[in-house]
Formats: sequence, C-alpha cells, structure tokens
Amino acid sequence: MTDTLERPDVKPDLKVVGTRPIRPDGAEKVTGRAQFGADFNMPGQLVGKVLRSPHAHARIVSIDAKKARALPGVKAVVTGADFPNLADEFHEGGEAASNLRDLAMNVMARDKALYDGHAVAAVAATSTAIADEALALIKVTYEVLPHVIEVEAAMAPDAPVLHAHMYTEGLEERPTLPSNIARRNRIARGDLDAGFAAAEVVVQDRYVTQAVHQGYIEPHACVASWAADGQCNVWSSSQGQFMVRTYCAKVLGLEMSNIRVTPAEIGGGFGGKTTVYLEPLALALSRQSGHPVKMVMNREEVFRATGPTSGAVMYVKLGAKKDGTIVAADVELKYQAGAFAGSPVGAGSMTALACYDIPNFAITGWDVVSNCPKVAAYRAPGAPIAAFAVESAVDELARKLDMDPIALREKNGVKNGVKASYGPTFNAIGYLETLAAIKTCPQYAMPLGPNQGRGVAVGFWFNVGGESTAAVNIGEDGSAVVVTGNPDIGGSRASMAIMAAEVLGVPVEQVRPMVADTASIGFSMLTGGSRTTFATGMAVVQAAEKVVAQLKRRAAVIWDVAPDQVEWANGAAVCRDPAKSTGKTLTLEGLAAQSARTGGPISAQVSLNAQGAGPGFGVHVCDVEIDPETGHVTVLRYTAAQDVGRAIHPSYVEGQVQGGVAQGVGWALNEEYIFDRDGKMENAGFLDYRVPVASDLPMIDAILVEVPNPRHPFGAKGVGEVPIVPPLAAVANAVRAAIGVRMTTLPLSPPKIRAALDAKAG
Amino acid sequence: MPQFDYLSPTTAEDAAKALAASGARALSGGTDLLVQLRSGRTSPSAIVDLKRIAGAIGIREEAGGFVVGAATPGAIIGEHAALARAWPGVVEAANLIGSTQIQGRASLAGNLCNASPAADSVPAMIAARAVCVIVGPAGRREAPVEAIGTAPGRTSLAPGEFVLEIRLPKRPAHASDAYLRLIPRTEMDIAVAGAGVNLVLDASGVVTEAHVALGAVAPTALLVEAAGAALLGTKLDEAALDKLDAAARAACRPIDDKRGTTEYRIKIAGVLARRAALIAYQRAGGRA
Amino acid sequence: MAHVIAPSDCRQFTGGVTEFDIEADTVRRLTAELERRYPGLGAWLDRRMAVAIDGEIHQDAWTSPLTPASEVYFIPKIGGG
Amino acid sequence: MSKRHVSAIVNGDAVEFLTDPGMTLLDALRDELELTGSKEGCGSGDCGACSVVVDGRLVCSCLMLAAEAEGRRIETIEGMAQASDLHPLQRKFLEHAALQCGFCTPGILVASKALLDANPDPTETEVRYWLAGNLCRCTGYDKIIRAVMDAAAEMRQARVVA
Repeated sequence: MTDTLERPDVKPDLKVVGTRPIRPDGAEKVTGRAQFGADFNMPGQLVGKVLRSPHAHARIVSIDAKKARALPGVKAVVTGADFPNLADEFHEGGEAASNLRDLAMNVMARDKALYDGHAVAAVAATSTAIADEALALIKVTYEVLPHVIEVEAAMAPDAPVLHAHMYTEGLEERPTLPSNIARRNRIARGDLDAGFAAAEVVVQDRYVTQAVHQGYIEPHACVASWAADGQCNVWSSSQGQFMVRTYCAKVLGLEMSNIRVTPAEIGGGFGGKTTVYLEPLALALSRQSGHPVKMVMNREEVFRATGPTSGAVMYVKLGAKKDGTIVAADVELKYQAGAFAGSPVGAGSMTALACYDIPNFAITGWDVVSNCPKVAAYRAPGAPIAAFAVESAVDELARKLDMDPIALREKNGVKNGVKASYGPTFNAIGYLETLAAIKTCPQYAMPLGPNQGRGVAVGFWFNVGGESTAAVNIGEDGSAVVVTGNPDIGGSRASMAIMAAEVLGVPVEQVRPMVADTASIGFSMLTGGSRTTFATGMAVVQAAEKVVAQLKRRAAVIWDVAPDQVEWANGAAVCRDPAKSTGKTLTLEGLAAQSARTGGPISAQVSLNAQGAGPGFGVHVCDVEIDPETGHVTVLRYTAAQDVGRAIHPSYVEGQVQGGVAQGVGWALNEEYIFDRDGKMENAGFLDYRVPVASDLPMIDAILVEVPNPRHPFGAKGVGEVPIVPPLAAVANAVRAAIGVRMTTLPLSPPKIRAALDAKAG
Repeated sequence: MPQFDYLSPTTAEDAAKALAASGARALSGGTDLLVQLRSGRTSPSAIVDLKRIAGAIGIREEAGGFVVGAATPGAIIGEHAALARAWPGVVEAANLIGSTQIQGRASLAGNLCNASPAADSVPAMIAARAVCVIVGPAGRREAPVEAIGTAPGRTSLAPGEFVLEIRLPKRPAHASDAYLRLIPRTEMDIAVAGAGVNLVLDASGVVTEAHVALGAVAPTALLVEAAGAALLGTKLDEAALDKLDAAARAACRPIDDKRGTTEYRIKIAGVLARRAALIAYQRAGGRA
Repeated sequence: MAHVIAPSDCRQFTGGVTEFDIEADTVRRLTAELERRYPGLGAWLDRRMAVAIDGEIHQDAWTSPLTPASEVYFIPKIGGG
Repeated sequence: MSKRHVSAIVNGDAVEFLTDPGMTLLDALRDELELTGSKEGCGSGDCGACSVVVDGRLVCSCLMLAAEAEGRRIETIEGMAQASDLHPLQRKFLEHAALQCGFCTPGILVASKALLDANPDPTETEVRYWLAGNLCRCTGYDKIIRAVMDAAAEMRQARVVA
C-alpha cells in the first residue's frame, strides 16, 4: 500500500528547519572513529582479491586455477563458472533500469572480458601477500579480440561487436544485424523543418566529452560472511544497503531474507556506489572457504573497473528569431554505455532542453556499448554532458544575437504552466527566480581584466521521490531515535533529525538519527537522485506526525478529555478543553515517562512511495583567466544559484552546491579517461586523473533560491544533482569569452587551449 | 607488497656495502620508491634506508657553498633561509615536488636518482651547476648532476653507489636562479615541461654567466648551452629572450603522452625558459 | 477521457500511434485498457516507464487517481546519482 | 623474511608492533595498532587521506615503511582531541559543515593542524596550497578553507588572552 501526502500548503514559521545545527554524526567523523567500508573486520577473516583482464576485449578460452588453489593459505578461488547464469531481467529499484544479467556479468566475466580491468577470477587467502601470489598463479588463456572505445567508432558498421545478441531497440524496424547500438530514443515536438525555415539566426556545432569518474575518495570495500546455514551478512560501503541485498540475492540466487546488509559509513559515492562490484564475489568466496572475506579495492581498480560516466559526441543546432525567440532545436546525443547497455542518454535527452520553451524540437539519443567500464550513475546522470553541448550552443546564439546570456535564457525560459520538453507540465518551479538571482549577484557586475572571461550556463534535474521507510521511537526519557534505511553521504542524518525535531517540537539535539541494516528497517531505495531529504524526509515527517498523534491521545487519556481537545505545541500536549483547565501542558518527557500506563511504547514507522519531488534548476556564472602563452585556465570566481525549494539545513545544501560545482569544474578542465592503443586505461590514479585540488578553486558562492515544493511538508526539493549540470558549459563559455575561440571538446586542458589560440593566430 | 630485507645502516660505507648486493635499492624519502614497490614496478631484494647515515639529513655551509644531505626532505630545504637566499631557484624547484606531505619526505637525491625526465629539482640543480658526492664500494667520487640520469629510470651509478650529498657552489655577487614548470592543475601534477635558469650579472646588469636546463622535454633533463649563450652579454632584452626561447625549443626532444603533446611541450619549454630567465635576472638585481 | 502520451518507442506495439484518449480513473485501469487495445503495450509501460500526471512524476502509481481532464505522460524512469 | 620489531611513540604513547618489511606505516597503524582513522584513498601519496605527522613533519603514511617508524614520534587523528575536548579545528569543521562524507576529514584535520602549528596566521592562498595534497571530492573545499581560517583566528585569539 502506498501512502501519498496531499499537502498543498507549506508550513509557515518553522523553528528548526532552516537552522544550522552540528551534524549528529560529526564528532565521530572528526575524531577518526567513524567506521567506513574498510574499517570493519571480523575474526578469522580472509583477504579477497580480484584478477582483472589486461585486455580491453578478449574471449576467455580457459582459466586454470589449479596452482593457485594448491598454494598454502589459499582458501577459495572463484570464476564465472561459480555464478548462476541469469536471464535478461530488468530491475528498476527506482533507478535507471539495470539488466541483472549484465550486472552479474560485470561483477565477474563469463565467456568474454569486455574491458581492461574486467574481473575474471577472485581468490581468498590468509594474507594479502598470499592472495597476490595466488592471482599470479591463475593462468587465463585469452583470445584477444579487436576493441573499440570511442562512441562514434563503436557505432560504425565495421566496429567489433561486443554482444552478438544486441539488436538496436527503438528503431522503426528491428535491424537485421547485431551492433553496439543498444537503443535509440527520440523526443520531438512541433515541426522541425518549419521551425528552422522560420529562424533568422542559426548556430550549430559538434561537441565532445570524455568519460569521467565520480572520484569518491573511499575505494569500494566490504566484508562478507556466509554461515554454514546459508545466512549471510555483508558489511559494505554503498549508497543503499537494500540495493546491495537485492543485487547479491539476484547474482547469487539467494533469498533476500537470508542476506543482512549493514551499511558502513560511506566515503563518497556520487552515483558510483549505486551498484555492486565486490559484495557478490566476497559472498561467493566466503561460501567456498567457510570464512568471512574482506575485499578492498585499490585506487587503480576503482578507476579501471568501476563506473565512470559516459564520454559522448553531440550535435546541436539552434534556430532563433532576431528578437531572441528560439524557434527550433535539433539535438543528437551519442553516449558511451561502457561494456553493457545502459548509458544515461535517456536522462540526457530529457534534460537537454528542459530549461527552454521551444515550439519545434527533436532530441535523438543513442545508447552505445564499447570496451570501457560499464558506466554507473554520476550525479544528475547524463544531464551535464547534454548541458555542455546545449548551453555552449545557447551561448553562441547569444553572441550572434548580441544578447545578454541571461536575458536570452529568460526570454526562452520555462515557467509554471509550460509543458516541459520531456512531457509533463511544470508547476512550482523557480527557474526565472534563479536566473534573476544570478543577474543581480555581485559577481555578474564585476569588471573583467585582460585575458579574463565570464560564462553563464543553466541546468536542470528532475529530482526523484520513491520508496522509503522511517521509524521514530521515543525513549522512556522523551528523547527520540529516528531510524531510516538510507546511507548518509553528505549529512542527511542532520536533515532527518531537523525534520523530526520540527514535527515533535523538540530541540534537534533531542533527536538521534540512525541508519539501520536491512533487517532492522523496512525497504528503502538507495541514496541517490537527490531523493533522501525529500522522500525519506517525508517518511520521517509522517512517522513523527503519527507519534504526535499518539502523544495527543495519551495526553487525552491522562487528562480524561476528548482527543480532539488536545493540541501539540512546542514539544508538549496542550489541553484545549474548557471544562478542564485550558492551557495546561504535558511535555514529551512527561508523556514518555507514563507510556507504560497509557498504551505502551511510543513509536511509529511509515513506509511510503513519495511522489512530487519538485524539479530543480541551477544558474551558474564563472569567471576565468587564461594564460595565453601556456593555455592554463584559472577559475577566478564562481557563483551558483539554485532553486532548492526549502533548505532544511542550509550549510549542507550550500555544500552540495559547492561540491557539485567543483566536480563540474574538474570535468570541464582536466578530468578524462585516457586509453592507450590497446584500450588500457593510462591514468588510473589520482596523479594523472586530475580532480581539482584546494588550490585550483576559488570560494564558491552558493545562492539558495527558495521556491517551496508544495508536495513536501517543509517545501524541500532535491538539491544534490542540479549543481553539477551547468559548470561544464559555464567554464567553457567563460573560456570562450576570454580567448575568443569556442572550445567544443572537453577537457579544456592547457595543450588544447594553447593549440586553439595558435590556430586562431594563424 | 613484495617481501624484501629492510636495512638502515648508520655509515655511508655500510650503506654502500648493503647496496652492492644484487637487487638492493636505496631509500631516502621513499615517495617514488614506495609507489613503485606497491605497483610491482620494482621488486628489490633489499631496501637500504639512507636516512640514519650521519649527515644524510641536513644542510651545512662549506667553503661559501652549501652541502645538502641526500635524504634532506623538501620541507627542511624550504626552511633554510640562507640557502633560499643564495639558490632560490633550486629551493623553489625542490619545494614544487608534490604536496606538503611529500615535502615532508621527498629529497633532492631521491628526485635525481629516480631518474624521471620530469623531476622538478633536476633542471634547477643542473642550471646551478650542482655536484653530487657519490659513495660506493670503491670510495667517494664527485659528478655533476647532469651526469646521473642516463634515461628514464636509469642512472650512471654503479652497483653499490649512492648519492650522499649534493653540493651547491659558492655564489658571486649579482647572481640568482629561478625554476618554473607547467602543470595542468596548480599542484600535485608531474611537470609537462620545466625550465631552470641560473644567471650571474656584472655590476651594470649585463649577464656574464648563464645556465639553462630543461625538464620533461627529453629522456633526461637537458643542459642547453645554446640557451645560456643566448643571454650572455645582454640585459635580457627582447631579442635575447627570443634567442633563448628558440634555443630552448630547438633542444627539445619530447614525447607525446598523457601529460602533454610533443608540440605543446616544445612551445612551453620556450615560454618557461623566458619567464624563468626574467625572474632570475630580477632576483640577481638586474632591471630588464 | 484522460489524454495519454507515450514515448515514440511504443510504436512497436501500436503500429505508429503515440497518443490516446482513455476513459479510466486510475493509472492501473488506464494501462489495462491500453494493454487490451495494444497487446504488450500496457505491460511494457508498467515495467519500463514512470508516469507524469498533470505535470507530476510518479515512479509507480497504479492507484493514482485520474480525472477526465488529466494529462498522462509516460516517460522513462529517472534514477540519479 | 621474518618480521621486524618496531618501537615508536604514537599519540604520546609507547607502542610496539611487528611488521613485514613491505608493510607501510598506514597499514601498521590501521591493521596492527587498530587506528583506522587514517584512511587509504590512493596508496600513492596523491590524496592525503592517510596524513600523519612524524617527528613534526606532515607525511603520507602510505608512502612510509612501517620499519622506518622505529624510534619516531607519530601523531594521528586519534590523538588530536584532548580526552573529550575537540581541538579547535575539529570544532570549526563541525560548525562550518566542512565535511560531507567525512572520509578525507581525518587527513585534512591532521594536515591543517600541522599548518597552524607552523603558521598561526595563514592567508587563504596559503591554506589552499598547504592542503593541495588532501583531496576532497564532496565539498568543493570552500567550507574547509573557511573552517581552517576561523580555527586559526580563534586559536590566535586564545593565545592573546592567555
């Protein structure tokens, strides 16, 4: 049964929501006591290690593990043969659909290795040294196959085909031959030809981005224990303990109730920990060895074998009237999916033009497999890539029209009542307010010096709701414990405590939020899609409201009044029965102390499928300075405005915005997967995969625009995804302004900019 | 990690003895060696830690010049005021190696003997005409810094030999140096190109001695004599700088790799040589 | 009659049609009617699509009420990072 | 090859442990001494999550052999708070929300303390360059820099008062 909340009015005069209390898990995290994935150990545990393919594409002819098994200290060796073969099965889980068959084959290769780093075997041994030695003793015979990585090369008719069973979906007719194109999707409205015929100004270009990694600092880690009776325990760092449970059950053919997954503290995810890599292997090794098995990736493995997001090639053509009205848009997006189908091109297509009200458009998306790691979600999956192309094109259009870039976006911007490019009609959005916030921010008026430039770009994300469970339990002393099933990546426990405290009317310090294991709380979709504060927060609010209802009933029992004669205010029941003394109160503490005599423990649990996550919009302005001799880009200033609905804990909302900007700036300037001729990743480490360091960035001003979401009790909208959408184009547009050349291929590394300047000089 | 012996001799002679064993490697700061150990690029039979040898860590003034112990970390080098006054280019190059944490360990000798063509301190030391004191089974010898690296990852050191200290010569008046490198970020990267320039001026500001060395543009750091010669007898006017730039570029033999293209490295070597020359000139009291 | 718009992929079931007018008071009944008219379509929409009713996206919404004036969009399910 | 015996001072206390020659100081801290506050993010000195102070110098414990620790004084995140009193940096990180996931936080705190021990009044640029070896992927560094500057100001004030 689904509970939904109809609540058109956002609560006024909030006491706790919008304040900035110290996070409840803070002291453990600043003292080094918080337990992350690799910090957990079990008695008698073994060390698990993975043997990975050194080839980008190869048939696995045979695997001989006899010598490895014979090595003293080796307790288990598993290969693809130790896992059941699964049929195609799509698992929704609230995220983009995962084909469980592909997931299982990504966890452990079967007949083919599909990318450099693909797992082909795993061992468990009594020490790291022995495990390493065992890996070296496993003899894998490969038949190396031709490989392909770049998206357009993978789409070519003569490209090596990764999956013989893959026939492009979404075409008018089913193709007669298999290819690397998993799917085409198309969104269109109006008459494109007529639109361009009516256009007075047209811009068009081709844009390229490279695969980039989420770059969380904590490598994947887990401990798994398979007991003799088949009861399994998994401790791991992930974005969802229930996701881990589901996937382990499917990949290993187990019953979910036999797997208990306990979430560790998670050291960053950004979408990259929305799937499993190690957990099923650790379970299989534990089953075979009879010992708990701990597995921890090193950084090289994280880069080579876990999800980056797509590299892409995109074509954008825009047509406008001289007054700035955009009348036609043609967008084609080609995204790398990695070794298995499922790039975020669908979301890229749906978000590409979501900020614009354009009468005639077509968006075509291509989901293309190639010999690189299977992409995983990365913050607003698909959207930053498409926004890089579209926002660069809009910037060119503004230049051609000689219009202020914000004015052009205001003129064509979506507002309430406008039908979104992806279908539904917008309501309660704050896009124009967000544009206005940037137009009036101090940075937008600051003068620029020589070799400096300013760029503006906008971004959109849907935000999602979905299934969550929360429990609120009142202790005998009146303190409250809030239990949810969502790992806390960026401070969500603080938001949960705030929302519960707001409803209960108590200080936030009186509420302790906890993240529970899969056996201790009802199902919750993973932490991702900017859903936790919205959806899980809604469950917390409803559970707290149920507790308040119980408290009022109990006060009514104590006072012997009708329940509707009791109000709840400031953490206490207030008697409104004029027959008894109106205004007398019973505090939460007082009621809790008498709970045994008024009905037993005070607690409530709510499970719901939250609808109505309001879409979010961001508008960013970036100032850069270029060294024209070296091509080096310095980001001088950055301001990001975002419609956040209502900031529950403003500091952590600002933090989401600032962090998203930093990741986007890295994507724009220096981050990229580099492959050698054999398809091996050349920069699988933080030395040459260059995420921004502290000295690369200025302070990042976050402007929180609050247009409340009427479907959330406190007006919250998701905030984590939107801020990574605009920066790629904001930086590129600033570079365009500084050097007078449009850079269409990311990253904007110094050699590329110097080459562009040299080409311009002739 | 692989298994090996760990030795921490307290005399240079014992260290040389230990290093003479087949497969032994010297450890000073370890910031390159431990990465190589972990990745399996090196699997030594023994690690010989030089840090407990007397004098391996520290800086002393001798005969008007400076002697820097082989294992002296960048942080100590950066804190030595007299050294920084005399050889600001060498000090800034040493301090560019990695992060603050790396500076707590990384040494000049390690940077040199790791023999990466992109090592930041090496062009600066070459331009400074620095000399290594090498200890080995056959005793002590001296060699200029540019004689150590022979190819990426290879040195001219014989088995058992190691660099015990690096000597920077005495400074005349009106002399200074500078080192610049180009990296994609602002910190934490390996140089795409680097340039060290060491100048001596006369009282009127005319260059009387000039040494230019480049990093990351050839299999080893290069001493570019023609680039130094371009500055002699000048006050670093535009023509001299153009000649320097051209000579620097002409000396480059770089590779294309994940860190930069051949074309880019060559251009940048010229740009950096120019800029470093101007900084060194100004530091030496010249006014361009 | 709720007005229903499905993505272009649905043509594989409908032979070309992507918009429909359906009399139904819940999404469950609406997809059942689509399944009756175009075998396979209702099941496909249920499995692979989210639904937006009058602008609001529902990930799973069998019981969500519809009115005769409702605009119902089937769109791909959205995940996120 | 047999294990070596190492004696060192960790957070003021004498410790002894056995190490394989190849074991890093980070592994020894985490696995032998059960001080898991220092983290491994890269194992190559590029992320700073394993930052500790050895004989007064900030280093990456992943780039130091455990055997090298013989006789050294080592300070880790676990020694930063005095009993239940958080160090001003720890407090300011909480007040400024300078952490999100918290994985890089121990390393950044250790590095920041080393900075303020050496330079009580750093500029924003000095803080940024000092911390360039500590990657944070969550925060964009903004609130971290503010927290360090604010802690420095408070500590200077406390010194004046004292």
